[in-house]
Amino acid sequence: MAELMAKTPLDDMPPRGIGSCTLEEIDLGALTSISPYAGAQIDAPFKAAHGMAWPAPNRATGKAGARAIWFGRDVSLLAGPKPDPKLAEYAALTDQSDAWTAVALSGDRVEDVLARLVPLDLSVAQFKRGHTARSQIQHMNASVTRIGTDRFLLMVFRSMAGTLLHDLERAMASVASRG
Amino acid sequence: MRLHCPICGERDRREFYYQGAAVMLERPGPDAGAAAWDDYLHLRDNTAGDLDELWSHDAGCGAWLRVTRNVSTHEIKTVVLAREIKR
Amino acid sequence: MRFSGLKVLTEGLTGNKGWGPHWRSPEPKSEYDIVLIGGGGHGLATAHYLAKVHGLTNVAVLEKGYLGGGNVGRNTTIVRANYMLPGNSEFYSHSLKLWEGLEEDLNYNVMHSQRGIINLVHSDGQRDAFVRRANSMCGQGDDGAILDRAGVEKLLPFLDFDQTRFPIYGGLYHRRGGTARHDAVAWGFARSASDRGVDLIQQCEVTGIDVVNGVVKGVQTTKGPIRAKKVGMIAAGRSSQVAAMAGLRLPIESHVLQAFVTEGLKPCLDHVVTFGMGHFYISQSDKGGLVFGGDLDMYASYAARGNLPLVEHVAEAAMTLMPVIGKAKMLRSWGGVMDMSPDGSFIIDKTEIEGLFVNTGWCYGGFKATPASGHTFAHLLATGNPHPTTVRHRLDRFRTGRGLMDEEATGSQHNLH
Amino acid sequence: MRVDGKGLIDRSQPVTFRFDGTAYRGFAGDTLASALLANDVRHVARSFKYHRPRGILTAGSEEPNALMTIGRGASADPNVRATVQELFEGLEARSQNSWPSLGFDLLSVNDLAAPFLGAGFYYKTFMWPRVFWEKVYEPFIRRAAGLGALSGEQDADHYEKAYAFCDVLVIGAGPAGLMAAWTAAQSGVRVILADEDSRMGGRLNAETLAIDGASGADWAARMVSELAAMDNVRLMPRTTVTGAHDGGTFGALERVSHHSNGVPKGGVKETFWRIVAKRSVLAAGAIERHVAFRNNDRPGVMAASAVRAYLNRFGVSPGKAVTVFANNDDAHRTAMDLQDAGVHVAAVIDSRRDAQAMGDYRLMSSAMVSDGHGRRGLEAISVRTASGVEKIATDCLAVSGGWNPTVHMTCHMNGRPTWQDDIASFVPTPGAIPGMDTAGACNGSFATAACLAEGAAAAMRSLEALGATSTEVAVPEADDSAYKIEPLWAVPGNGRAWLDFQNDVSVKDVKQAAQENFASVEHMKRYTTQGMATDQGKNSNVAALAVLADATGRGIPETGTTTFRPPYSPVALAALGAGAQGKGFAPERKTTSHAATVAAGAPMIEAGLWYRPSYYPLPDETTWRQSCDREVGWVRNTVGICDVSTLGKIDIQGPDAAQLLDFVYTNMFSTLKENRVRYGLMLREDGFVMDDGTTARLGPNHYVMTTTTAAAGQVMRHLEFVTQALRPDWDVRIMSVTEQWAQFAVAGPKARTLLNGLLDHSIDDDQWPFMSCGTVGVQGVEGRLFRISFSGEHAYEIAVPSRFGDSLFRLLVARAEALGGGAYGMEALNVLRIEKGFITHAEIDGRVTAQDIGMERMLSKKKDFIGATMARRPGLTEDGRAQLVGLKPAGAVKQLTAGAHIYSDGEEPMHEHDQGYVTSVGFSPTLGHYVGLGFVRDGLIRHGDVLNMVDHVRGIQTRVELCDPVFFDPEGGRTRG
Repeated sequence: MAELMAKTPLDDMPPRGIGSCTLEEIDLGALTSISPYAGAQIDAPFKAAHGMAWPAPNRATGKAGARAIWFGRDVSLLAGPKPDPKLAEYAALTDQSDAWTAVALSGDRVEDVLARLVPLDLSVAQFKRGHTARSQIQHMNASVTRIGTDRFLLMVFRSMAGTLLHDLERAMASVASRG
Repeated sequence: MRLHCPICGERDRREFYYQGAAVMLERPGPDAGAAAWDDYLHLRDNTAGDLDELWSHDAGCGAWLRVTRNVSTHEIKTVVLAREIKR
Repeated sequence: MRFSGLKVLTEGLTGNKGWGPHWRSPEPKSEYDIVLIGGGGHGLATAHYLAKVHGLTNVAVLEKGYLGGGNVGRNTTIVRANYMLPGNSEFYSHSLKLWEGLEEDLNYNVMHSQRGIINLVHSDGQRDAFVRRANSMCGQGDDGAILDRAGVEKLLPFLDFDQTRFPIYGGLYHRRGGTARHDAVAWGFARSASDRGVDLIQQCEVTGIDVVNGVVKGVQTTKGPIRAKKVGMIAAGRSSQVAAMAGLRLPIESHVLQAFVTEGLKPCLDHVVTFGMGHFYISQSDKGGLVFGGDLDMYASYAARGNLPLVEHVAEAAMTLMPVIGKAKMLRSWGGVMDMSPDGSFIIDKTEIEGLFVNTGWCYGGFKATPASGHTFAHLLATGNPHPTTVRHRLDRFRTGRGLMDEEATGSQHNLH
Repeated sequence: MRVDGKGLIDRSQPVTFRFDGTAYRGFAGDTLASALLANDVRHVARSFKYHRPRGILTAGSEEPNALMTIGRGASADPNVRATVQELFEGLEARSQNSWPSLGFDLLSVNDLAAPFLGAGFYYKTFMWPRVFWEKVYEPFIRRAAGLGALSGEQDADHYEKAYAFCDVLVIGAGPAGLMAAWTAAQSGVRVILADEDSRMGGRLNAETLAIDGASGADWAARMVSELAAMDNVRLMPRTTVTGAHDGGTFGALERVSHHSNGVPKGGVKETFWRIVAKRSVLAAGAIERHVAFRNNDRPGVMAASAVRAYLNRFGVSPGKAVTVFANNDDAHRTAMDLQDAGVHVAAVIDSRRDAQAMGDYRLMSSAMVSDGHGRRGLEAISVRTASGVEKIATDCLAVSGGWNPTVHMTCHMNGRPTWQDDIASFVPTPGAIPGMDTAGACNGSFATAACLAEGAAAAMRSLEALGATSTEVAVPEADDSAYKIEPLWAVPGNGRAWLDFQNDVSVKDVKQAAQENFASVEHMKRYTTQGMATDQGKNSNVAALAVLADATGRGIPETGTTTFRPPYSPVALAALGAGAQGKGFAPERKTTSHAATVAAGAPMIEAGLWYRPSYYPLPDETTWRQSCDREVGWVRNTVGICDVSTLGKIDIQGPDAAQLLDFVYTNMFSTLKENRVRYGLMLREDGFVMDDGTTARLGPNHYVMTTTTAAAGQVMRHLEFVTQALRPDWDVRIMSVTEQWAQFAVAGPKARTLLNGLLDHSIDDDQWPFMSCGTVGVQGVEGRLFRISFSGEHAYEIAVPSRFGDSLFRLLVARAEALGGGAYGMEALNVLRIEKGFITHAEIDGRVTAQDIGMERMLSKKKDFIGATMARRPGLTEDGRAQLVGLKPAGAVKQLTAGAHIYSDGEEPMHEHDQGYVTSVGFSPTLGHYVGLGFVRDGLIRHGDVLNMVDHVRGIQTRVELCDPVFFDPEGGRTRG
């Protein structure tokens, strides 16, 4: 019998370029929300297990392939490796690998594109590489992380992948038209 | 309107959900009596000045907040995490 | 002075010099049988019916600003009787009937226009709920009809039936619903009450309510103390402050509701249309402006002004439902302060203080209630008993749970109604 | 007419355009208004009420008269002010509010009937007979009213919204604004400078004043280019800041492509900005006011400052023999500039006794214009002096009643402006908008030197407040002449002297309002409609206030002010609502089976933001009922597959997880064994039912809760509230996993057969009894299996990570089809659950109690829980409440309808006999008749009663029997078997 076939939220959409910006679906690997229990000191065990710092609020640590992204009040998202099971002693671990649409938006006018959708000051002086925020993209709750000088990681619920694509493409086209 | 979330920083009102007066933090016991429960759920001072109220940073970190805000000027005085109040 | 077309003609021919004041501006007397705190639409209507129905004219209406300066002067002018639940159903039916005779009653053209209201339906579940509501209306003797999509298309062909985010399955059509000229309602009641002998006192703020041994004795005002046998609190937007002067706490939270009007346009919308999924409703005034609004800003406020997220949300609802109005330009926005009650329905009742009565909690539905609110409050003030259409609208219903009328079914959170 | 050697237009770039079908020529840099004036087109519009001919009054966004429709078809844009519309090649403009033509307008008859149509006339008539209001009077009024018309087509242009952030927002780029922006920018803080005009500089572009020896326009251009070169400065021309809101948030409308013919692909017409600024400087200038006199609205009567603007900026003289009427020195510049440009100035009429001529023109002091002559264009004026009335031929009268500071934005947060006697106008009240400083003319300081100095000073205050290092900047040399004014609001005399041009409000109307005791300014405004036109009284409110003050014997400040509300100038709904047209209003949520379901031809319906299939039609089926009946049959007889991923799923972990569940559910969950599922009922704190669902215990401290689709968000927020606000001492963590799992119901007698062979290990009743759950392997993928049923059949819900959802759904459906079943949709799901008496939010609609739905026994008496106390209120527990019942047709008509009401048998189906209502119905193919659920007064003890069901709106009436809500398999053997 046929095995179950995996499908990404945007169905392996090839990268799309509009104007000077490019939008690509990215595979972050396993996603695990890690929510430390009351009084748990997770910093050291997390660092020991995954080789990166437990992120402070509004910050992301690690690099491509293995990141820890602050993801809300008392919760961070481990993206890449599966979590060390020992961390369950310190925190509630929940598999979120399939719950999110993740895209990277890059290009020299990426801030202009996001200014059309995100109610945050994302200028590089205010929102540097390694900064992350829980906020909105248009009407969707979202996670926004700067992962490069002109590159952002954007995440919304998996079921909203189509709307994310629609909203981003529209903003990209509008910025491109301004020349 | 912009609220200063103690976790996320200053954010637009559109990221927040509004619940009402912060009396909702003081849940009476099951036998507190009809008057206490009426006070808790229904009756409000509803003053036109500073009001303690509950907001949730729904589209942000998810924290419930107690906000002290002047309801005539909309000036926000303080914002604290709701969970810090009962601890 | 009786108003008529002939009077307009004769005055026009003689230089319009004969028009007298619409109402007197008396100084307050030291004592009245009844003092009403609040000269808004409901207070003025109460005064009119006290005088007309009950023959009580030793009455004063005390207004801290100008007559009709509260929510009756800042609303979206919709008049309807399309409620579902017992209590509200009877009351709003009663109110609509009063509207239908109001111009003759007041000798004042309030431009009540029964252009029809259509509540759009976007799902099967919503249709079932609207059918239940329409059947309540019919059972009450009012009109209510369910339209299918084609029926809506016939009346409102300019809606976006193909692309809109929440497709239009049909609608609840209330033919006798419509609009009225809001300011004229206040002025018409004021003129009638004043003509019948009620003293309307503007720029007179009540600063205290005198209560002795649980009995009301009168009020303190910026124009001096006034004794009264009965006092009616009918000051929407300031209800809690007024009640606090008598040591009462009300089950009310004050919230801001914004409304908007566009520049004048040639007629393009005959009906009142409401779009539940988007919290949006719209009509076109006789001057040509599109008058529309949405939900509360959702936070407590006495500021009578709102913020952009709600403005944008309302405009977004307009654009998904009827992009045909995209180039209509918003001219003005304003905000009213709403007395939000825990079940979304109003309160007309005695208080625990003898002689002190309360009329509050209209949420954002007070305009259409204006005549019946005045009529039933006058009945209560005059007779001591609730009018048959307001027996459920008790002040203590939240404590007892008896007779709750939660039309929005959102429970005790004030701002969700 | 065009004047040689003047203006900032580009005469090398001629532009052709059309107005009312006639072709004209202008130049790049013209506005539509300046180009029309250059072509001597004076009559451009009709007024709102009396349809009087009107010309261009101003040169700015405050224009009340020259409103036009620009463009054609779906792009036709009504009520555009010709004074701000930049000219472009091929522009098409049409006049409005006239029929059949601008020149000959039938409704101008209204003007003749004016004695009968004064202030508030309609409140006094049109009352008889009553039906005539809707049928006759009102339609006529509506047709006569209104200005432009919408195209009637769906808007095809793109609009957008965006956010911007800065330290200092400077509103207005005249001398004060430029100086403020420049000063602030020197310190390195982030500055946004926004101006509604396409060319920054404000009045400097319209005047001949010098700054540091250079022309004002040149100085402005130099400042703009210097600012443009700075990284920390963002210039936003063509951008009107429309409103000041809480927290330093401003709305601003950028007209991105109104000035060009054709928008680039993907491009936008307008952008509505939300600008967040730590500080702001309002430098919005001032608006010149008119003077009321008889026929002061003739085309050719203009604001004196507008005449200068047309001359100096556009190289146009609006007349060949211009007269000036003023009460202040400033207006005399008009005469001087015109003379310098070689235009004949017929006279300057100044109402002041001590007026001095500033040049070589005829000055008539202590004089007033008392009438304007020439219906469709000014031909002459009457001037009243001490020696009598003199008629002077003129085709353009430039009027100045003084200047009103543009205080509007300082009123947006309930601030009221302050009267300042020496300028006879209102100025901003300091602190009216938190964080805002005001500078220049909007502050009542009209001299250029003062504007520059105040701009710099306001910026310095902003920098100080920001804690930024500031450097003193040199304020350039500029004109510092005094503004000498003696108030003149209305010239005494007979005839109609206009205040609000667009709404046709005259001095008489205001006086009549006062006479009728509409003495409060708000009453006067509402009674006369003064100030309620599209200019919101920018041109006329102060004068109207002065007339009212005079009529009521009060001073102006005592009479009051009116409230200025956002937006400062009108904003298209398409801009405010940008992005929402079509599907953009709310996100679309699609499950993993969406593609396969749509491919199968299933109509999709909205469930909140989600899409779910209504039914899956087969080729030979023509009605939804056929499909629904078949799908129900599949589940009852073989096996059906349904995507249930939209239900909320919440992961709950931690030492206090059980405690939390016991607190939010009415029944116990701490006693639930691992790998078992329990149905739970959740109340709101007011004692009414909030939601229901099943919760599974996956481990000692680990549960997964299921909510209904509708209440998923509400329940999640509720749990966060309980854990953060009420019981922060509990150690429990909550996480939504709705999106992580694709979950499908597999229901029917062959459900287990279907699963065995699909699962890595087969299952049986012993290991997997009813209400069990656990981890399973699904084709090598770790999934979850729950033996629960919403159909009353032997059923499971199987969940896999969402990436496999599409694949698993196709696999399940294929296997079901092989067994004689298949996928089923919401219609069948609904019938199946009604047959079993299972409730949804159609029943638990927010107004019902646990008792009402027969679940009183689920209210644990052993613990406190949310809603426990208020559920015991007498009104929630007393007899007489409507309670859940099953409904069966018992009369000749066999159909039940949802939403119908139930009345006492044998009584009129009217309100007083109302017994209840029907919430859900379906045709049960299993039972061969309609089944329904509903609520009937004391229904729990009335099974067997026969009542009357009436659906007034659908015209259906039938007798119904009340019964137990469980119609099918009441013992539940099929579920467990």
